Amino acid sequence: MFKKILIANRGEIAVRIIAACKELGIKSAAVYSEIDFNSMHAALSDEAYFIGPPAASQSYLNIDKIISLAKKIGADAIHPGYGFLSENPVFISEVEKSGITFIGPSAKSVEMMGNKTAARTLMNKHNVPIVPGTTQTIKTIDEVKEEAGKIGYPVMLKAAAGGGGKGMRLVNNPDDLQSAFDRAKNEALKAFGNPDIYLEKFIENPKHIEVQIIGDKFGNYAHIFERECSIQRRHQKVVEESPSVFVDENLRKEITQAAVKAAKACGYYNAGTVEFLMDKNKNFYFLEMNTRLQVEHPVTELVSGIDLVKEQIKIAAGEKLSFSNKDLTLNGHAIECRIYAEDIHNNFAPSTGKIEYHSVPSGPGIRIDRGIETNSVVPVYYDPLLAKVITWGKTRYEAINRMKRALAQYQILGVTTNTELFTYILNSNDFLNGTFDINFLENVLLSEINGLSSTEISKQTEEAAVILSALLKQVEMEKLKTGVGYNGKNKWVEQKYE
Amino acid sequence: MFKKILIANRGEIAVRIIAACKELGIKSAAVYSEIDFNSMHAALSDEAYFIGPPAASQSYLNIDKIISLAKKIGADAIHPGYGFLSENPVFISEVEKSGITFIGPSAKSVEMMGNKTAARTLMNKHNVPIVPGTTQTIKTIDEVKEEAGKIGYPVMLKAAAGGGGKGMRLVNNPDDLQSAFDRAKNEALKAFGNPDIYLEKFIENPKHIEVQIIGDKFGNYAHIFERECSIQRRHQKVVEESPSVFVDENLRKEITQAAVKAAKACGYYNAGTVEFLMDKNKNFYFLEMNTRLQVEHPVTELVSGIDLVKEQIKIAAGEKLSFSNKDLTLNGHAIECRIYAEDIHNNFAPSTGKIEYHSVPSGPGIRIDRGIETNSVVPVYYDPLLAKVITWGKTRYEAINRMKRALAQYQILGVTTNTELFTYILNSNDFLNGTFDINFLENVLLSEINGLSSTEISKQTEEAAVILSALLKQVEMEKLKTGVGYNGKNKWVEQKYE
Amino acid sequence: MNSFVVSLNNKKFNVEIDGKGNAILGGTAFPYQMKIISGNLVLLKFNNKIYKIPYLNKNGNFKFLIDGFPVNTQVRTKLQEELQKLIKEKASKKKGDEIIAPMPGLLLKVLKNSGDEVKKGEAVVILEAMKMENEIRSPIDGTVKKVFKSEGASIEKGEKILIIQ
Amino acid sequence: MNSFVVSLNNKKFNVEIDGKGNAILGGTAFPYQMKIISGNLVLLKFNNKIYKIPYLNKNGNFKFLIDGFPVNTQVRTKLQEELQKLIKEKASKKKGDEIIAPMPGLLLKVLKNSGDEVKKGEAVVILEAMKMENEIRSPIDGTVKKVFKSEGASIEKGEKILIIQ
Repeated sequence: MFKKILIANRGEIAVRIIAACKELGIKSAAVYSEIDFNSMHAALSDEAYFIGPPAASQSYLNIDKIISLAKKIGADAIHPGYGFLSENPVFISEVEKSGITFIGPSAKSVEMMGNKTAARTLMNKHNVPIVPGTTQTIKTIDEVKEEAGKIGYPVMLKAAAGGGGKGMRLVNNPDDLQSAFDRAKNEALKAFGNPDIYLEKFIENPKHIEVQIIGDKFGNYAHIFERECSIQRRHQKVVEESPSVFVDENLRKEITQAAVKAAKACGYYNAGTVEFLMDKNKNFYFLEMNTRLQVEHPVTELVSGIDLVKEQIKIAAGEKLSFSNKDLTLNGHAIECRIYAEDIHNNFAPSTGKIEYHSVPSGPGIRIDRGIETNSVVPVYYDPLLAKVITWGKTRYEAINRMKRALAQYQILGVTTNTELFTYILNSNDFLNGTFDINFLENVLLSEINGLSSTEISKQTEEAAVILSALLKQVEMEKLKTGVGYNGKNKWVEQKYE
Repeated sequence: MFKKILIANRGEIAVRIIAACKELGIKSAAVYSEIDFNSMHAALSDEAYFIGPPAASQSYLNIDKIISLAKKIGADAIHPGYGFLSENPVFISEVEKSGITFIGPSAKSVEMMGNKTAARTLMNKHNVPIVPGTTQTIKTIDEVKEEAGKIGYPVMLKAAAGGGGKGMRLVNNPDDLQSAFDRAKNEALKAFGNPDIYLEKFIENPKHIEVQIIGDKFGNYAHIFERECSIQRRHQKVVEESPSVFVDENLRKEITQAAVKAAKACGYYNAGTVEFLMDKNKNFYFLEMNTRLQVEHPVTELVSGIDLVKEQIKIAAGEKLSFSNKDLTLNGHAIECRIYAEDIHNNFAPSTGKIEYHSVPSGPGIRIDRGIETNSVVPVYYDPLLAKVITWGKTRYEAINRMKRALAQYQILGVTTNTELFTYILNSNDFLNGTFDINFLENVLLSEINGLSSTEISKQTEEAAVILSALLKQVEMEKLKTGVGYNGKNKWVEQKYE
Repeated sequence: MNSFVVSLNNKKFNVEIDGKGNAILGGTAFPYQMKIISGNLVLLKFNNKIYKIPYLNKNGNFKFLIDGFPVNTQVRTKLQEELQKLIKEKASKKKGDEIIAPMPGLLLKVLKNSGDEVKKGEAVVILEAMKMENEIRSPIDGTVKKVFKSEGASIEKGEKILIIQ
Repeated sequence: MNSFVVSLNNKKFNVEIDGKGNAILGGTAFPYQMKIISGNLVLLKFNNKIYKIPYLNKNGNFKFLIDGFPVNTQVRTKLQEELQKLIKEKASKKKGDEIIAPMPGLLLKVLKNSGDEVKKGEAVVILEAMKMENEIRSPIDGTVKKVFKSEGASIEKGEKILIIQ
């Protein structure tokens, strides 16, 4: 087993990986940028090393610095977390060249899944269903017309090197094809330096269903059930759960087997996720594979009992997968809400600053994965994910009720968070019935919420806030007058209770 | 279902019950004594009512006040938690007479289990094994001699009205019988106002194994596996776990069936616990029944997925038990450590004061049930239980490793806690091997620890503490000199990191 | 008896504190109890409920968290409120609106340049922060008078980016 | 260069702060970085580890929590340490020991009365607090000189209960 793991990440996922190291008795070494001197991950790890200025390009993304540090401190493995360098084949190759183990897949697996058309070709060859369309890039407008005619409108033009919605165009009829093709190519060139475009049938209002898979270096594979991740905004997941209410036992068998096929096709080891789109008739299509740990891995951990991060580490160290699918049972239901530093009433503008007060919910069925605490600083340089609230219940209904309780008790003061958004989601009929798709949050719920300029509050809450404002103002005035501070024997401060 | 539940308790268990109410959509009403105005349970409940001065006899134990308040505020049920009024048959009768539902068993069940000899007789009649001995009180020394001779030495003399080790004497041979009998009777009279004594065979170094049972008002019963609670100090449990490594599948079947028989024998409904002593040959003997929710109920919740408090409430409201034993599987392993405000280096003296800093551990497999947060006050008037750290693992080994991680990250500053004790327990061979019994903590481990006048710390920790002390002293001196506070631009405070 | 005017979600409330443990709001006297626990935590008992409320106070602008939700208020004494009205009347005669950076970030794009006409709600610049592109929109119809920053500039929170008249 | 004497678990350490980012302990210069985060939280980087340490400071008596464990120290400047030695020498000439309540509680039992002889470690009173009976023991061999409190009395932390000589 490894003696020391360098964690090339920050925030909640670095904290999560440190936990796994501690439980395995492995020394953890954190890296931190200048702004992260006061951060949870740096303080929780056994060792902490300064890595550079706040900008990620000069710190958490600096391949040379990270690898030479790992060598210097005698780390025998590097865990990349998610984001940053986690899916960078150059980084992976460099790590392995330096004699350090990368806790993740081979660079080759990552590359095989990185190019969209190549991945589609690979999946097609291995009988993993893909969205109908081309598996090659299409060069001329005539080709596009012919293929679109075969597939049937509406169709999607997509960038081969794509991601994040760039170089993507929906075309409803042949007349719009030429201009859409030109614009998509142009956008793809600008965004990715590569104008290649391919064609897919447009799947109307699909769900985003993904499967957690895991493989070791001996060719053993298992799936750990599916996750429902359709609650998204701008391709960013907001709420995830496992299992999906939309997936029954037979469909689960099919989709998880397809996912394992996908993993095998690219010779995958490590934990990974195969993402699918699922239409209303429960046809599912390969979307892409995430060749790393996912943000939403805790919901899978809660329903399976598997510690995915510890498994990742053991697999990287050359151990065999500690379980197979016949050992696993799907136990209850888990939901995750991602707490972002953003203002839902101000076009989701990110919020930065100091966490002045932080109090986490406790009690049955609640797990908090977090990178913040009181006095933490939320800087402008990185991802706005502050914490994840994950609840477990014997039923979905119980998990939802626990989530509502947890969110109402989670107090974060100092930056604006999106916590309020979840109460709208968790109380919506579409969410409760499981009838939501990937367009629900943006097209349905957010347009309703935009009618609210600010949080809707009850009359009693309003009254409490109004009265408290006046009382605190009065204390402030009193203090100015008398010079007595909050801890003094001021009559407003030390007022007797009952 | 109930509309409003009055919670006649405080601290972590009141907070736990509020959570259940919130998840069921029932209004919760807390009561608080003068010293508990600033308390978690009062602030988390939907309503909070002042109940009297700090002394429990005038607040949380005041039957008349509590019942008349419940009537006044329209509460249709009262949850007693554990301790305080939870096993007081007079209170239960009064509650039910007033037309309010008591969330617990009938007064009659509580009474049947309250008297030790009566309970022994009842168990014996229903084929639940009891410790060999008399089921009647013994009046004369001749009787005692005869019975002791039959049972075989060593024997225990015990108070029929007893509990807490009072009126209890171990006798190793006939010569000591007379004086032991006299002293035991005398002590029993003083402690309980009742000199009645009975006789039991002394079980050497037993384990304390208990079974969680639950019954509804329709005569349906289930057990929810066993708990291992042998880590005790002065009859107070310190660490609990489920399942017990000492109990195999067959023994589990036997002991849980005995527990269900015990519950049936007293016509029990509600969640309850049947406690057994188990000798090294795995013979088990009825010890007593706790006719209420236990402190250690979370370990059972974690391995079964059952929310015991919600079940209690539903059963009290007349619902049928939501599951039967064939629906339950024992999932993984759970351990609980009780965080008490006490000083293990000073004869376990209780510690009181203000919590100046409080930071809970987060991440996979950790549950915290707590009654404290930053700025909480730990008063002298009540039980010193501050919080419970409960961890789950797929294996006992994983649960233990998570507990170690959790405890190292749980920061409570302002009162002295027993947190350190757990690291000695969790690292001891007897604990790891499961070979401990109820005498392990007091007779073995504590005598080792008493050799330590204070916490054992590593050289690096020592150096850090020493250097930090000097640095903070220097800041203090600087501050005195310049009048610049912690937030000023003092060079020591704002010193640049790297 | 002290009188205050509290603004919350564009509504105004008159509150009087009678010095005897009552707050008078909308003609009703509400008994209350308050205890300040620390610099940013306060207990308020009101309507048989104890609220434990984290808060920030910046010159009478309060940010509260109640049951997990943010509630923002502004308080003035009666006198301050009158004064504010006068100031507002004067200010409304002045023209023009400044676009202030609502967060620190990188000025990715300047969409409207000096002399361009803009409609209310139209995006004028894009600011990158936390890996996200954020459109900053015009609060009024008007013409861009001056742009203070150029594309690629690092901007602090609160810095002036441009003026629209 | 400032010099301090730190006591920890009955051991004494000489520490010098050189004003250039080093703490000199046992002849070794340790580079450190420190940042005070709030009134009771401090960051110390030392030996490639960042310690986030909650602490209380009462006149140079520190209570730290390090990795979940309490560590208590006492710091004096070199000068204060010299002074302390002088005071101690004087004090050691004085006789007798006071029994001070280590916690608030109810005085349940007075086991030794005025004139009684006690051995070191022998229980002298029982104090009830938090539902527990706590024996308070004599720190010395001696005779009880005076008992200040009677059974049943409520006692505050730090109050004198009796004197043994």
